Amino acid sequence: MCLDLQALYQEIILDHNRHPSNFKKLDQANYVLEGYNPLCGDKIILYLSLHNNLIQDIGFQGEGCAIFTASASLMTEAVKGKTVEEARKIFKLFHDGMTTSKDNHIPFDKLSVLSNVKKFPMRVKCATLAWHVLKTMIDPVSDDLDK
Amino acid sequence: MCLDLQALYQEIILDHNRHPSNFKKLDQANYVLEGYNPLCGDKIILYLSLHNNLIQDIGFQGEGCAIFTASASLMTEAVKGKTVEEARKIFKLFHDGMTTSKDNHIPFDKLSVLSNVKKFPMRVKCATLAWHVLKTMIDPVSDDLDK
Amino acid sequence: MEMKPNAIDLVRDDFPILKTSNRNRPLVYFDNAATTQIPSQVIKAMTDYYIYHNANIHRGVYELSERSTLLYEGVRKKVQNFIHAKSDKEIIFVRGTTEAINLVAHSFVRQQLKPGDEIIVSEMEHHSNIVPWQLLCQETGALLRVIPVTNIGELAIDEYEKLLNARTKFVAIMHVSNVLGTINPIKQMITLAHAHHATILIDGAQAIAHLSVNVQDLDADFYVFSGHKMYAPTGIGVLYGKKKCLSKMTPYQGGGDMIEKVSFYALPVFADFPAKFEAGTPNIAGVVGLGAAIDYLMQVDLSLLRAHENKLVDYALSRLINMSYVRLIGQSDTRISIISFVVDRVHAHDVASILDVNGICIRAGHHCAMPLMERFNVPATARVSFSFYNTFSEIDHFLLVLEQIRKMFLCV
Amino acid sequence: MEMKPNAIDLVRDDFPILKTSNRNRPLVYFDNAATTQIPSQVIKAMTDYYIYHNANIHRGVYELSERSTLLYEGVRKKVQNFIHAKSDKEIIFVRGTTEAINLVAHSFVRQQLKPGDEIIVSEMEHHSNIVPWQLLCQETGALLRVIPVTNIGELAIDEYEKLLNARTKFVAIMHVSNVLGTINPIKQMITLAHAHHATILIDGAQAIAHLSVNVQDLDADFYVFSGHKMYAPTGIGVLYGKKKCLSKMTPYQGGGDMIEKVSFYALPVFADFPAKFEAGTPNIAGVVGLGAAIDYLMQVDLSLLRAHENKLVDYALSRLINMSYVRLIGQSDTRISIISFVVDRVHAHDVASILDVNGICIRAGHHCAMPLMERFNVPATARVSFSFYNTFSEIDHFLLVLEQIRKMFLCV
Ligand SMILES: Cc1ncc(COP(=O)(O)O)c(C=O)c1O
Ligand SMILES: Cc1ncc(COP(=O)(O)O)c(C=O)c1O
Repeated sequence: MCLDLQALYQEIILDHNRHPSNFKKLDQANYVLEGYNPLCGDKIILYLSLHNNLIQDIGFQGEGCAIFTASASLMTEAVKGKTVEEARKIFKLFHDGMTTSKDNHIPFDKLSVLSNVKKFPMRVKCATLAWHVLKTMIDPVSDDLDK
Repeated sequence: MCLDLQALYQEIILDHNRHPSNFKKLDQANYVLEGYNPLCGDKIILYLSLHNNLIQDIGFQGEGCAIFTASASLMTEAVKGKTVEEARKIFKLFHDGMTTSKDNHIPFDKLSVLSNVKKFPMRVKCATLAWHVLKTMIDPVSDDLDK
Repeated sequence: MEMKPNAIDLVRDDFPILKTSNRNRPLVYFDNAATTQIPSQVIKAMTDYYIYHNANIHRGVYELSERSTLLYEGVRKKVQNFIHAKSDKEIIFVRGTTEAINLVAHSFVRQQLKPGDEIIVSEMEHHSNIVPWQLLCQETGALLRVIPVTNIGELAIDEYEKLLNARTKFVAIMHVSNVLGTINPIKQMITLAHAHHATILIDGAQAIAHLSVNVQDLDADFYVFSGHKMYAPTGIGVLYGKKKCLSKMTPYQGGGDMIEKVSFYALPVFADFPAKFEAGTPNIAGVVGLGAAIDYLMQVDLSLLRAHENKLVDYALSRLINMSYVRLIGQSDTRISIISFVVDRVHAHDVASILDVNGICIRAGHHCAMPLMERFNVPATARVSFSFYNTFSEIDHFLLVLEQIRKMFLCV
Repeated sequence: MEMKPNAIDLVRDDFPILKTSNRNRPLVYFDNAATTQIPSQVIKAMTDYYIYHNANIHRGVYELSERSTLLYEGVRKKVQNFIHAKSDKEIIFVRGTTEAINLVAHSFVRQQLKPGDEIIVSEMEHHSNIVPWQLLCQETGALLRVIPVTNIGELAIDEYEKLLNARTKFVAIMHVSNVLGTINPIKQMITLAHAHHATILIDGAQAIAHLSVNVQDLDADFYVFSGHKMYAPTGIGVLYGKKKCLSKMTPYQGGGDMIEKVSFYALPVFADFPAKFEAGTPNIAGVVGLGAAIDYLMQVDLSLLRAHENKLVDYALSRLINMSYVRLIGQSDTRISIISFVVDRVHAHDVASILDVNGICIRAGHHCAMPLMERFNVPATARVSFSFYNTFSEIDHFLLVLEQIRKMFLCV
């Protein structure tokens, strides 16, 4: 298997695609948001059980490509049990890692596998969809145009 | 003066431009038609005094470029006193001479000077405007599309 | 008739991009339904235009502008001959299929619609042949009626017949599906529309490069297509309309060249078609490129090349049908060289990305045909679409990678 | 600052067409206001695009399409920087100025107009900035108000102030006149429009190649121009709109790429701008060419070249003013390198044809500004318009032929 391909579809991504973590509807969720990527047709519903600034539980449902599913799965693992501030920091690390043109990895253990997606710019949205839904849930207001 | 230029603005054309024949309003005209070339802004009103199939008198007014004015002037000279059938024939000789790609001249004495306009396709409409107005007056119906 | 291998090699030599690479692998271009590649003859025609003839058209009296105008208007004649229109005045240059359909919606259909009138489209249409009609229906109170698609991906013609009625004002149907590859029976559909006094537009975007089109024989009222799907550049397309339809149409965009007279004291006087619908400076080099593409297609042995395309698609289908993890979307026998499929448990985008890394360009997604995706209950499909410059060995390479994908996702 | 002769020679070398001929005489191209010529850098960028990167944009996941998409979207950033817009999302690619104005008329102004509302244009506008507003007024019952032009060819700003009132919904004004060369005081005019809560569009077709444009500094709501008047190809242009204006706009053409979701059971969900206004496959190579033209203009010494343009026009004016048989139409001092004139007793088309035979390309006619022709009571004018690649000796040649024309028509 060629190198680029190995980089994109690492075992960890294929694993999370086959058996995503926290792939469930959270009945006790107090925050629910849908996200959609019209390019791929990726769809997600993200559930948060958020109390006292703490992400006590998280779950997602949806369908999409392996990059999307693995990224959503990894994201839920990364923020579960974290405070909103911590989740914000993780989002920022992930976001910066995905958007800087430098080859640097996302400095957060398993998440680093996602930084390979950068070599495939048309797939970056697959990797970031779940994250942007999370971000909107914890930071509702942002002006896209002025970024 | 270069050859092409001599061909286009022959003395006879400059003459007719300066002193066009039949440049007058015909008060006794029984046919009057306006023509307009939006490309150049050339405008003409053509007057015919047409009785018993005979073009007894003809006149024109208008403004436009030298090619237009000379052509209108030469046209009035060519058809004045002619029957409608004869005018039709003259129109056809002129029209064929102006539209065939061959280098042949219009076989009708003075009119032949106009065949040089063919080398300047964007000016052909200047030379033909007055003629098309005449044609419409003597042959009102024609389907442009199927030509 | 056997395909001599060197005929295709010769054709491939005309397309410089086929010698380049994709992700550092030799390029295998299987996305011809999205856009076709450009032969050097067409590139040269456009470069020559910029180097020797570039000038604005129609209004200059000098030779340069005259040459530019004659080139531009000459292509109108070429298009006329290519689709067998009655007159070159029936050929209107637009940006592409999308603009052509919007133009007809705005300038022909809009003025005729009353609340309750009906427009018929099909479930397999491209968004560009759905959204303009939805917007128009919303504005006028007309209704959109939809011809369903059968399980094998054909139009249900009996349902079409039932939909046609006295309220049907317009029918808009694709000649060939960009997802299923199906060739629709448009001649029959045109006859049926006319029997109900409805006007009909054919979206020829996917047909124009693969089938011979004779608009007079078809009796199509409107026939539209894009240059970039027939070896010409993007940014240029054609709206063919019957004279009797064009002469009923209100202007589209207002501006230079579509006008005879402008004054603040009177309404504008419009030019006759085609100029009436070509406001402003058009894409002149694009038109020149379209003309060169037509010249190119006239100069190659098109029936040989089309036979080759058919063999490619037959071969690919015969192999795909035997792969248990591949499901074909669209199994009509009357088809062109487009194949849509889904791979068991693998999303189309992952399929496309893995092919991509192997140099193979295919399209994955909804192909601007979301209602059709709904119909087949898939979020997306993978699609390969062949041109005459594709080869059997490219298909073999593609099939090999498909097998790799199966292994990666299912059995690792 | 003296112009070193070789700076211009170097620039001329970039434009291959300048070495060709017109009617077998060396080409003297003085019709730059109609369309500018294309430097080889721009031609090469487009050829490279066809040879190395040609693919449809936005929807392919493979590398070729990714390259094509990045090129295309990269030009949006280049345009943003070139006109100093706040965001690249405010840049919409269209066919040209004409389409941009029609788009704004259809998608922004139309929905706001009630009978009795007013739109202000000027007497010097190009047809493309008149006809769309006339059509809109006819449809909605709004009224078109017209700023008059003074005898020297400037806008009567005091009259503009009087025209502005609470019913004024929209103002559409050209930055620079394509006939008179006059630079209008648009910054002041924008301020005045805003003081009356009117939105304003600036037609920058003739300004973009000759003046530095800063849309934020101007505070323009819309600013529109064509690529082919700034050394890029035809078929591509720009609509700049402020975010707050664009976000109020209804869709223009319906089709692929401008849509998020299509279903027969719900209304379409539109994409955000700019995609919302770019339905269908755009003119990709045209966009690439526009980007290359901007690169070109950034790379040359533009202030030197613009100073040269100004010297050319000053020189030509100083000579023409002394020719008794020449009447200048437009004598403003704030102007760019466009000069319109009429020759006593010689029709503009004859002037142009005789120049043509001598290799010199000028425009003659109404220049798509019939109301302005009426204003100055001329059927047509002759117009020369210079680019930085023109030379003093070309102007001398032109003046010599003018003298010949006088002899031919008046004294032979
Ligand atoms: C001032 C002005 N506005 C609009 C236009 C129309 O531009 P285009 O034909 O590129 O749409 C022109 C070009 O002739 C112009 O000079
Ligand atoms: C069937 C069909 N119709 C319309 C279109 C739209 O064509 P364009 O994007 O060139 O306007 C396409 C191209 O994707 C198509 O395949």
